[in-house]
Amino acid sequence: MGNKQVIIEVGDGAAIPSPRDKGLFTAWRISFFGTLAIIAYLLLFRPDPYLDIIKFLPDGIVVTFQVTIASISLAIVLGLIAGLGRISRNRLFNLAASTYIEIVRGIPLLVQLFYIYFALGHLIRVPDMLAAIIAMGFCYGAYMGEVFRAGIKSIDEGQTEASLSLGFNRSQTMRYVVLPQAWRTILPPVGNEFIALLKDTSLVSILAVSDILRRGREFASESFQYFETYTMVALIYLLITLILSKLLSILEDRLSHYEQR
Amino acid sequence: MGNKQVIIEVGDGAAIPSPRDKGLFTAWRISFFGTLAIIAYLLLFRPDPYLDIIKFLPDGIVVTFQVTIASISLAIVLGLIAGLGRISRNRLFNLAASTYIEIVRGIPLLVQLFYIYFALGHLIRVPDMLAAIIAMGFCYGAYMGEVFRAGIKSIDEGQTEASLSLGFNRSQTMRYVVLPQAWRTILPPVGNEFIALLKDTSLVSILAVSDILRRGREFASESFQYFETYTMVALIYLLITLILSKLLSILEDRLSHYEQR
Amino acid sequence: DATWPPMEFVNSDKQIVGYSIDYMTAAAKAAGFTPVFKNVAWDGIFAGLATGKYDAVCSSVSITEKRKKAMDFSTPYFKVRQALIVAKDSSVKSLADLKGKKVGGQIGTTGYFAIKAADGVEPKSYDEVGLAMEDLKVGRIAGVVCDDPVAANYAMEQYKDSLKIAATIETGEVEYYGIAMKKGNKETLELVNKGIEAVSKTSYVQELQQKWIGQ
Amino acid sequence: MNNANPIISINNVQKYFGTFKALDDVSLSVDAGQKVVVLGPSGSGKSTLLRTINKLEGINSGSIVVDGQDINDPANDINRIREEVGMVFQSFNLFRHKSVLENLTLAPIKLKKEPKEQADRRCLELLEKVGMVEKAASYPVQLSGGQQQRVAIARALAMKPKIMLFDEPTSALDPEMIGEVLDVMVTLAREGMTMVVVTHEMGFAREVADKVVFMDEGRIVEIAEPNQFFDQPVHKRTKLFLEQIL
Amino acid sequence: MNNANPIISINNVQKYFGTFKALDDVSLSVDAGQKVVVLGPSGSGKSTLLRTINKLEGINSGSIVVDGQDINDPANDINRIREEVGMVFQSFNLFRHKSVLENLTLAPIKLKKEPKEQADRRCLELLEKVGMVEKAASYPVQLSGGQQQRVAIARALAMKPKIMLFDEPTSALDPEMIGEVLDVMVTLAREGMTMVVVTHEMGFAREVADKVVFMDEGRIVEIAEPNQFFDQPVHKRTKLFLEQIL
Ligand SMILES: Nc1ncnc2c1ncn2[C@@H]1O[C@H](COP(=O)(O)OP(=O)(O)OP(=O)(O)O)[C@@H](O)[C@H]1O
Ligand SMILES: Nc1ncnc2c1ncn2[C@@H]1O[C@H](COP(=O)(O)OP(=O)(O)OP(=O)(O)O)[C@@H](O)[C@H]1O
Ligand SMILES: [Mg+2]
Ligand SMILES: [Mg+2]
Repeated sequence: MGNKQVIIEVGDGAAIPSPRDKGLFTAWRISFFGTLAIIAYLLLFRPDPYLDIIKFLPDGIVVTFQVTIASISLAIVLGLIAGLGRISRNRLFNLAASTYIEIVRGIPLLVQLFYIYFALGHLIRVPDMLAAIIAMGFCYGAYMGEVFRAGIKSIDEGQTEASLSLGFNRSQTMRYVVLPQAWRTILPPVGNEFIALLKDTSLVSILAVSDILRRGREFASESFQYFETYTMVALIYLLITLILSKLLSILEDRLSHYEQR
Repeated sequence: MGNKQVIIEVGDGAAIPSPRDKGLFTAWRISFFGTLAIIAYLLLFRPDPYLDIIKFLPDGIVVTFQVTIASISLAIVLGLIAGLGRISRNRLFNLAASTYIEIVRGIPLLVQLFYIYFALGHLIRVPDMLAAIIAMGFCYGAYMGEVFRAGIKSIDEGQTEASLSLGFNRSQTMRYVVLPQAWRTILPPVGNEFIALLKDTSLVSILAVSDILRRGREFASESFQYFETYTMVALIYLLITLILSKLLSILEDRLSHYEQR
Repeated sequence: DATWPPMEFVNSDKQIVGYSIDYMTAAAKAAGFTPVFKNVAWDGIFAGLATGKYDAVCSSVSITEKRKKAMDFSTPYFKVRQALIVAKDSSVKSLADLKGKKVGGQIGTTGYFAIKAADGVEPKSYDEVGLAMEDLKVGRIAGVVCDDPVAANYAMEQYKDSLKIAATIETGEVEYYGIAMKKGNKETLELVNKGIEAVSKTSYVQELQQKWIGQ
Repeated sequence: MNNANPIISINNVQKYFGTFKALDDVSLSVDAGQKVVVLGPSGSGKSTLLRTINKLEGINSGSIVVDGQDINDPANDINRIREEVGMVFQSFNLFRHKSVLENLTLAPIKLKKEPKEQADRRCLELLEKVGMVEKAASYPVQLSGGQQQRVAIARALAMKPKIMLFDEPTSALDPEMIGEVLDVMVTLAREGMTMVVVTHEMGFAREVADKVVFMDEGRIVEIAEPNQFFDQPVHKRTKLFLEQIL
Repeated sequence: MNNANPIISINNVQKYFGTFKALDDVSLSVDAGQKVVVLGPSGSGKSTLLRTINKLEGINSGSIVVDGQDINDPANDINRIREEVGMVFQSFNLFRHKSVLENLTLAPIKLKKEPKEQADRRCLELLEKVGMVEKAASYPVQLSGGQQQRVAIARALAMKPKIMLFDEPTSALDPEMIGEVLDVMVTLAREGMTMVVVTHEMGFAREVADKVVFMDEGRIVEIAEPNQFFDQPVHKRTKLFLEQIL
């Protein structure tokens, strides 16, 4: 009996409820309806201060989504480049991509945020939010690079060989054969990274970008209702990530049906 | 040709250099020796302000490690319980564990830190560092739970059946047969989580715990040398995580040799 | 950094308001420019100034020798002292009574520097003064040092049941708030100084005192 | 059949996997010392039947009494019953993190509180018996399939069971290793162990079995002595099976 | 051998994988229209030889000239040469994200800039030829192995290659599907296509091959006409192989 090699890696995204889990009391349902119920209770029976708090937050939610979507777009572009670099036969490109990933993953996101935010300020004058987006995108690009690499690697070598033997060159092969197949494998972890990034955008609150958390902190610093404010902030985040993770799991389910055609 | 299901999950730890990568210019070496060289250069040729900065940081490094080690210990205990819960046949225990994981993973770590830190303060009086440790441990316990679950699941069902058929009950089976085998699978991702947690301890700086980042921020806020300070802080983190990830990869290599006996 | 009530903070309509804001607005009117207020985290507020993210910092910045080296200041517009806040039931009378205890302040403020300067007190820096007050209230720290109007706001209003001002701290010199500008930014400096000069001569200062500080 | 004092008595057992009926009204009794060989096509329920005997699978109706105890009665401690019933799996299932000797001694030491020295001594004798004593300090990965299976048999014997269940013990082995495992099983049979064996080794069945049980689609189709079973099978399904396999 | 104007000419090729010599001084020439069948035990280098012909594997020394062009000369565009050389794999390798028809038309449309309608029409004819026209809109996962392989052959033909390489095209198929694929290959051979085929189908070799190449341990041991090869093999190694396989 040979030695089995098992590799566990745990994603940073919200736990993705299995769509096959048909039980009435799934953890997702408990969490989701529990969250909804608590929010409803607080708003109905303790409108002061919770109604004030929740009125304070909406534009923070918008900012959070703006930063998330812009950052993930940048991260996907950088990630594709880094991922292609990591599997490239060009030694220099490969090393550059690997080093980028190694360095970015070796430094705490918060430190990188501070660094890019302030260092970037020395070089060019960019608005705060753009600086935050560049910083987040730069960091997540490295993680995304690993996702792309794994996705591309998951496509059977035979596909590449068949494509090459028809006369496609390597980049045409990547474009017409490998990437179109890889995206199905890549989509779920990209979705996970999206959720993880959404959560990590809470860090930009430290750079005074008015996201959900910043809004909450502003409210708390004026009203001194730290406990109540953070309760609401946590519930809002939880609600958003639960909804997103559900959407993601539905999407994955669709995809796997599509595969099984 | 059945449909192949490929799952990609990307860990949050630092990129682990492959021990099999024997080339002279690996990304790890470039990053590591590059980091060392830059630190040396800055200290030797620009002692003002870098020497002052680095003198300011050591007790922050100690705090970072203290928080990391204490948090990971707590996280391992919670993770073991959560992981066992997730595979338990006891429906209640299972749901409780799943819900804990779902909720913790759905809320940004920073928000949880704020929440646990301040909410806990309302209930019991615990020192700040302990509060930070509890918060970090509580959050990472959820991630660790998934690691334990995957590790336990990776052990062949036949091992359990053999153990049961000898007369061991389920918990003896877990203790004598499954867990001793699972730890080898679990160790690498736990190592990864350790590195990820070390990086995430930078968040506790926001709770006014004097870790590396906090020390750096204090220095910068007095000297106004933001750029220089964050450069040094980033380099120190990078150095630490690079060393840790190297140690981890050596450990993994040992383990796999051990497996192949 | 609008977390410094009553000087500057975000009200429930998400507006940045406070004494400094009103003062600056009036000064700007007098000098003929329109200020745009931007909320920036204190920790890094001077970095943003240095890199030109904004032209001036109007955020209860005390004028200190060290800061003067890094940036230019307008004429002072407000006189402050540092106040020590402690729990209501505490018998502490001065910072010296807090030897061996933790005392908190906002990172990079003169209050925090005062704590660091005090003998035998363990300084603890917070991102926002409000967080320090919270920790004081739950007993994680023994005192907080900050500007006296802010201290008054907390001890008299928000936490009047649990906190009190124990003492004002003599830091040796009188402390004044000034508007900070990037070094060498003469144009803005003159403009701001012109405005402050104009306002300081009017009774509007008393009005503001009444409106925001109540004394 | 002599049902005077059976050590295993299976009565009208039904077993479902979801809606799929894996065992359909199965009854069988085995006397102490008897050797029963279970035959049947793939998916006929042989493994399932064997696994219900030590409750690795529960049942939906009927009863199974082992050594006088109804194993599905919650009042009876299933773990103590399992100590009486050794089981050998197709895939060996040796504990990968333990040496060969430790594989044998683990259960006696932990469950029967047998002193370590005594357990070691006794288990070395068992290893001697299956011809594996030189490999006592080896780890499972270092052994061939045949060697692993012999250790697995010894491990089950270390708990001094009254009954041994074998689920296709030689199916995962290369042909040259099947003999060494069957030899051990024949020896064990000679010593009077009660054995229920699922196997495709017809030679073993003929040589060792007291009775042969033929299953198909979850039912027991035919129970007979080996000579009769192989030479004058009664049922059509049995004949078909024997034609295919021989 | 007639080497007057070979379309493939392999000269003294050496190929290493690390320190392992996979091809050892291999020389072979194939004339236009010839059908060459390559035989040999597992690991003898048959696939490697085939793959060097369209440079899916590079070589360490020697030369390979295909249709007048040295394929290892950087001055020659390997992608244009590959268009001339169709390849069929053991594992089919159809593009999983494309329908059957799209599998065929992708390369002509993208590489030869053939108008889509024309490509569709032409490729439907090819599908007709391999008996797969009703499945034009299906996806590879919906097809049996034999059907996939017939599509794979049609896909290679869609580029109008001068040479077709087959690497064990029937080895991954269930027995009942082997025939349908071999039929297509025989038809293709009848039409005069130049073919190099690695296969274990001796019937096909006898029926279709102009010459049979026997390889062992990276070397070409014997080249002969099929009748002579099968009935009067010269080399000891060849005889041994034929004994084992027939
Ligand atoms: N855990 C399970 N869940 C669902 N179905 C099962 C399970 N175990 C067995 N089955 C089904 O029950 C039937 C009987 O299985 P069993 O393993 O007992 O057959 P068997 O006679 O041992 O076959 P084989 O010779 O292949 O081992 C099969 O159809 C099988 O698919
Ligand atoms: N990519 C590779 N790296 C290293 N060794 C290889 C590689 N490809 C093939 N080999 C080795 O080269 C030798 C020849 O392999 P090849 O696939 O050409 O054999 P074959 O004759 O096609 O065998 P089979 O009938 O099993 O397909 C084998 O020993 C094989 O292990
Ligand atoms: Mg079975
Ligand atoms: Mg081959």
